[in-house]
Amino acid sequence: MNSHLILRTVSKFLIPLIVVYGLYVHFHGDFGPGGGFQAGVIVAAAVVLYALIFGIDACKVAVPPSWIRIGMTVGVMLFAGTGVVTWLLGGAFFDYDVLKYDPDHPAGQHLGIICVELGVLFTVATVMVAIFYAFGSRTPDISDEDW
Amino acid sequence: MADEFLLKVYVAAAVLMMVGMALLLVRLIAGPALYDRALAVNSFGTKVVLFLCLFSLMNGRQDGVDIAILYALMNFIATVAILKFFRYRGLTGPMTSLPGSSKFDRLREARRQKEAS
Amino acid sequence: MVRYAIILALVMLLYWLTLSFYFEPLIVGFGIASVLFAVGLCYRMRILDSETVPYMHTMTTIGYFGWLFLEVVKANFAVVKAVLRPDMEISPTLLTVPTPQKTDIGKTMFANSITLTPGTVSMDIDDDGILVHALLAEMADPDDFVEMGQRAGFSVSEVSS
Amino acid sequence: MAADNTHSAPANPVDIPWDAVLEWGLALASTGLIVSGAIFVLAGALGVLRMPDFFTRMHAAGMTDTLGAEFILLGLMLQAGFSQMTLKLLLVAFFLFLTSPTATHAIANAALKSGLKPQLGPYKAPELSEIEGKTPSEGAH
Repeated sequence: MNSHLILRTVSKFLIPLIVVYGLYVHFHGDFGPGGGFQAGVIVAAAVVLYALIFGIDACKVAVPPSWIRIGMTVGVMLFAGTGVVTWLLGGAFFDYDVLKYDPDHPAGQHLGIICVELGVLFTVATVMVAIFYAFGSRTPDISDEDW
Repeated sequence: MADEFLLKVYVAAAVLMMVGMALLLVRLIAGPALYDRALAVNSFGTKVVLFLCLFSLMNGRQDGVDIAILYALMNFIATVAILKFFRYRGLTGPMTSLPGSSKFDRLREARRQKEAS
Repeated sequence: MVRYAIILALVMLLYWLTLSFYFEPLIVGFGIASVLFAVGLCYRMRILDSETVPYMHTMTTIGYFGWLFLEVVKANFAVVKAVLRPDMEISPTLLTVPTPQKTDIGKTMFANSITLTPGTVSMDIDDDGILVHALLAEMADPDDFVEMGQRAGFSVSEVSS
Repeated sequence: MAADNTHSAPANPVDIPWDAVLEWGLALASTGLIVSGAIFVLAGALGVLRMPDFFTRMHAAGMTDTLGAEFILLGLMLQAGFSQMTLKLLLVAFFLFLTSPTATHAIANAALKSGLKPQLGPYKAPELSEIEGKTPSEGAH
């Protein structure tokens, strides 16, 4: 029997809770503290917890590095693409009102912010996991006596 | 009336907790072993969670409780990461293996070996 | 596994609604999307099993937590007394407690209950049982842990996974 | 409020302000819980500071994590009433209940595996006069 049994059980229980919490923080950027950046870090933290417990190889099977690359690109493209779309529609860069004009209700603002924040979420979450993969894959080059 | 009284109670509890946090900081700096420091950081995190809850009730806003939930979770991950790093000298190795070996798993295992080769 | 995925999705949706409390269709839609993402990630991670989704035992677990809380309150005063006494009479002791539980989650529940009770900390778990560090010598009696072990096992129904 | 339903009593001599009584009762109950929780937290921190070795400090820290935290959160829940805040505080309490013993177990396990030997047997805090004669490093351990 493995002596990390307790850590394993509790971490497995916590991973879905952390992911849902991160996305809650993302989608409630309007009403409370939150937004794409924080949410991305929290979602990445769930993946990092998985990698800590089950090893980085298992984590690379679950969240492949190719997905990470695609996620980074899609995030940046969503972010910049929102700006380009507003620009093409005749407004300034990131002029969200052009997306859906409504004099009473800032619907265009909401739509634009949702798109931009989704881009930030994708980019931050995947970049965080990518940094973890990059740093975690390094073998320690300091010998034990130097600590 | 009762609200003013409770505000005083909250402030008193917050001050008591801050004294506790200061004591823990002493242990954090003085602690002879690494594990004393890890313990002090973990306990400090618990106090931060309680402090955030007190603070948000004092203000009547919910933001603090949100951050408190997050802090409780992140505190756990941070402790696990620190301990794993100093025990295995790295964050990559598996601490335990995944259970189960269904057909799906075998397919994935084959794919991973193909990627590795 | 499908059963676990469905239960996990329902519980996560409840959790989202608890956190959010906005019942507009857009926000609830976002919630459903998040829940599906989380369940999908768990599926990719191969952790959709009875340890990730122990929500079938919620009622017995709540009852057990109530009993445990009383035990914690009782044990706390001894520790507070030991900590605050000027001469601080303590006698740290090591002992091994057998684990009668069958499932890993039952063992986890038992070990965490031992840690939660002040004065005893579970230090290591292996085939022999749980290595417990007790602060006071009178807490280091393996017979005292038998009832807690039975209740912990009962609280997760001890259905083999 | 209760007095309004009893039509047999024509005039109520002492009008008990039930709202204020309830409010103050809740306030006092939560005061007791919060203050005792804060005292437990403080005692735990003090224990972490003055216990002799690592494994005994762990017990003091665990005390803070359990009873101090739960008492404070219970007191706050009484104040929050039936609202979303109570549910969120319950979540905080649940996560602390779950993660803090696990973290304590992980630290203890890592310390044990790294070769830190627990100091066993009866122990008494040295007298103040004994400490003064020693060097500070001996006293701190």
